[in-house]
Amino acid sequence: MTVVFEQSTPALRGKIAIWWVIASEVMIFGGAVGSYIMARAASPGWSAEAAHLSTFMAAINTFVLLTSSMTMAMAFASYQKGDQRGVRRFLLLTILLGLAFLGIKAYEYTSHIMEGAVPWSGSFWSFYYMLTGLHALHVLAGAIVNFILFLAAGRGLSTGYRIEIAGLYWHFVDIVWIFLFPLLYLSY
Amino acid sequence: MSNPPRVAPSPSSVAQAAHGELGFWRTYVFTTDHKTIAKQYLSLGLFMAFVGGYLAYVMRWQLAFPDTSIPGFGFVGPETYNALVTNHGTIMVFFVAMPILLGAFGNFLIPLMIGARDMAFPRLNMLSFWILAVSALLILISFFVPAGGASAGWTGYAPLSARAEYTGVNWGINLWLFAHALEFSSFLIGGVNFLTTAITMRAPGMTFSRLPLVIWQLLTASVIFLLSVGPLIAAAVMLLMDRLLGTSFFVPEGGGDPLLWEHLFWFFGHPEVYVILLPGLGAVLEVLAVFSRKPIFGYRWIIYSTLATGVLSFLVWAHHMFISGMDPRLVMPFSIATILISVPLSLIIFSMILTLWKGSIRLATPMLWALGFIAMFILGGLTGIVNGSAALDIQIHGTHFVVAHFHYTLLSVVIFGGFTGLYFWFPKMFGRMMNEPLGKLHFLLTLLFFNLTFFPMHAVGLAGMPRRIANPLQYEFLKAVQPLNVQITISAIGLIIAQLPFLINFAWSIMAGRKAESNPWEAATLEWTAPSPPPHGNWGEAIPTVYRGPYEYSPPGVREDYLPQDRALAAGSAKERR
Amino acid sequence: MFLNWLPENISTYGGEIDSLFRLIYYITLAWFIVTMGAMLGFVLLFRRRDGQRAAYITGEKLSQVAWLIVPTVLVLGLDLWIDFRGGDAWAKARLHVPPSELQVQVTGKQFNWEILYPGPDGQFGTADDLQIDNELHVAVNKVVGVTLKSKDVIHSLFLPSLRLQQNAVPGRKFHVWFQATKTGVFEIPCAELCGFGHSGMVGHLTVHTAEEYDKWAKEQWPAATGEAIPR
Amino acid sequence: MTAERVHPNYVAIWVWLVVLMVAGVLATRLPLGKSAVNSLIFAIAAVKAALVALNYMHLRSENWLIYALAIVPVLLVVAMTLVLFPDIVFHH
Repeated sequence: MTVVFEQSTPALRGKIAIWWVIASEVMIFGGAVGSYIMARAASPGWSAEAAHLSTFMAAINTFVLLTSSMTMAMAFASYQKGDQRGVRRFLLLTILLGLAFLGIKAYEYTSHIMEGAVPWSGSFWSFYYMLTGLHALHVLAGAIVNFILFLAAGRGLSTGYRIEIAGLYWHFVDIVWIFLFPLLYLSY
Repeated sequence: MSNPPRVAPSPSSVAQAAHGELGFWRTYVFTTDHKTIAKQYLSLGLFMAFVGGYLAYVMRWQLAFPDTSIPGFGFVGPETYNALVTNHGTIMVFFVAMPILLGAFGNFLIPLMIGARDMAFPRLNMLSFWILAVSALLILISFFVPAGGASAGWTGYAPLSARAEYTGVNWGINLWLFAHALEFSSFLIGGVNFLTTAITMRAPGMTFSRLPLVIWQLLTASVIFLLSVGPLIAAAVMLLMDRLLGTSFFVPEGGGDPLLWEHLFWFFGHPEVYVILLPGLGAVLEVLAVFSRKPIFGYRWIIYSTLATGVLSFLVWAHHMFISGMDPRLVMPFSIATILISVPLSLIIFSMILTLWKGSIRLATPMLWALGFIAMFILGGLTGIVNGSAALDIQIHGTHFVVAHFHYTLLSVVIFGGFTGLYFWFPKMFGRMMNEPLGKLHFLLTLLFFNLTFFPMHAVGLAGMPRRIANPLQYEFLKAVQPLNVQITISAIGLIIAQLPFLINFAWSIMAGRKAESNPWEAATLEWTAPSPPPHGNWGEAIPTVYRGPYEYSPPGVREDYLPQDRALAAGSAKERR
Repeated sequence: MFLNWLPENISTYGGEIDSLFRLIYYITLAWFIVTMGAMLGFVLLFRRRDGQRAAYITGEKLSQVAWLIVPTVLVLGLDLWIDFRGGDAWAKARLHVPPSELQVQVTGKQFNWEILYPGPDGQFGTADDLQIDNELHVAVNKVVGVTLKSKDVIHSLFLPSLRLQQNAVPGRKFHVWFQATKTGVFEIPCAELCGFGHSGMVGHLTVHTAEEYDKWAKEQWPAATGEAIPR
Repeated sequence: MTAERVHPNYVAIWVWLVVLMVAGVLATRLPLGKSAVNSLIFAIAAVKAALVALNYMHLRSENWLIYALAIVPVLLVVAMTLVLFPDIVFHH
């Protein structure tokens, strides 16, 4: 038994807690994605619907989210170096990239809806809106957490280990998108 | 293993303990003290138990004397009956069993038994209780919206639950789904908190192999919950979209699949049974050791069995679906796995019984409840084999036999396991002793009426009476079992009345019971080293250091018949275990 | 004492299910008596007495663990026995479907069983199909193939006397079968909550003798000749 | 506990991620069969996820408990989906 963390630090507690949260989030997204895969495998003809999506937009969004993961990791690295200005700068970048992701997503939603593709227009669209919507809510939550940390850093408070915990969550949301991108946009 | 030195309390906990005066709101309502939060869970659970019990009373009356005016309710139409069935199940499982067994016991016991001053995240702990409270409120409100409460069964099978026109209930089911979402997030946060606390905040010397079994079982229950609820959360989002946006995830006309809901529901629904069961088993194990003054027989084996039960619980969910139209080739593997789950659980039962062997047994109230639990749980487990066998399930699926079975397992865990824990830890929780004669009376009446209520249900079910029908007199072939239905109803009312001695005892003891010492049962685990009731921060200057396993009762070479986990012994005076 | 509560079995594979029930009943009854006997016996034998200490038995030594392992292995053995017997019964009732001699299609809908007979030509979807709500007529000792569908929500076709139950799921089609060995009229409750009319959603199965069945069929399809009774 | 950690080169990882992303998009243009393309793009996604988890989430330097928390739910979800396949996908 190596997991004997008697009288542990708050950093360790936070890290273990967020990993438990991620584990249960994997089950949530796993259930949703599993249902999607099964529904899609059960009935053919979804590729035609999926072709209405813009791979270009989604690729840009993927790029945005991947970059935001890097800036988040760098914010943590700055914290480790004791570079408070770096923490603020990279956190701000991460938040802006997250918002950019949501903006592009909102633009995509609008254009689908203009074309008449709404959540109840068929199984593919139901799953599309459900999966991306669930993910977008997670991005929003992560951006809010990052914003709170940014405000704390702005007032000269130490963001401390919390930045690592927020980062773990942010990277997890990124990983979810890494799978949603091919699942919804690329595969046929 | 070397014993680490005593560790000074962390600054934050000292600061907390020093906050003598927090004011009414911070002390009793928005508190971060794990013990007060445990009491909040307990009160919520007890309150909801009476709501659920009232629903059960109305249902039973309707089944015994169909379409008569029910005292205290009035006439029950078929729509109302469906709402009663649905909410009775939902309330009893999610708002009684989980808050009491996981919420109250987990919050109270985990920090006290591992030697921590509070949970790892006290404010999150408060949040998870208040989310649950809002969720319970939503369920209560859902009865009073137009068209009444949710009426698609506690399992909410789609498409009945997916379109308002099938039930005629619109906001009742929406609120019911929202309540579930909140309930799940509450226990997700709670489970993360439990696990983090137990992994990172154990007292010096408290290794995993010295943890009390109830902690092992609470933790296993939390893991099972965290890993099983996700797919159902996803499914609930989809069902809500089906209802609110008109999508067709589970509606076949739009390309959806009703069986998918059943699978995702039971992928959570079955592990949930073990989420409720394990804490109850744990409380009983603690009590058995204390009142027979013996170590638990085969401590390690119980841990292995608990973990095996946890793993197996993920492999059996489709036994709820043998006749649902699932692939018949999948049926036998699930049936075999289901029956195999009896192996680790019987090992635990054998260990419980062997713990009594050559003990020095004192039949105090908690011990009576523990023994009652073993008896009832054996019965429920054995009828589970009948249900788990796929071929027999063809006949008894969806009948009152199943109802009898899960009341013998789940309700016996809540009643017998819950009262075992409550009577046992009451002195620690409230600092006073409960009245013994009243407790024994409560036990005897409950045992009697519990069996008079649920035992005949097996027979009614074998005769073929389906669950969830509102009026058995509409069926010729059920005329023969109607006298049994009447008997069950009268006994069920008796079971509810049998809780009166408890209510009196509970209220009276909290206010005027005999003051409890810190260790009234002479138990060896850490919670009994704190004062009764423990103050904010649990221990005074320093937290205890642990030197041995939790069940050192009647060890040779010691004058008393127990050796607390935190008592340091001079080298050589008695052997130390592990 | 439970065995008498099962309704009289009138199906060919029902006997298998009933004997499986008896097997499990006796095994579990024996376990219940043994474990409860041990528990109550120990409680009586080892009550607290003054000046007597409990024995310090941790149950960790191999000789002690045997007391846990041996009964558990016994449980495992009995489990497997039940599993194998259960597998046979399941296979007989569900997997090995004999060719049907009579065909019907049962469709559940809120809150009726729509029963569709293929008519003299034995084919569904032809002009001589006949639909009767809630009345299922079959001949004794004939293998009846039932195609089960649902129009709206999940229903469950339950025939307690025939040891037959199967959910009807919208969007899917299931095939079940039975062979009744006795004549009579039996109720068909719906066993899955299906809405406010769930209670009282009940059909009737009439098992005729061969002659009576022919007579019934003639009344339904007067144009058909005697040889073309639905097969 | 966190101070002495030598962290990986975050920018290099990012470059890899972007390259893999472009590769994934281009893979759909390859003249291959449907299942070959699908396997390819999901393999690329898995590599990307592993890169993020191992480097940005520092899974590389974690102990077994965190590893288990990352892996067990994934296995569980995959197993659940596979068990459901006969029922949801292959039924007729």
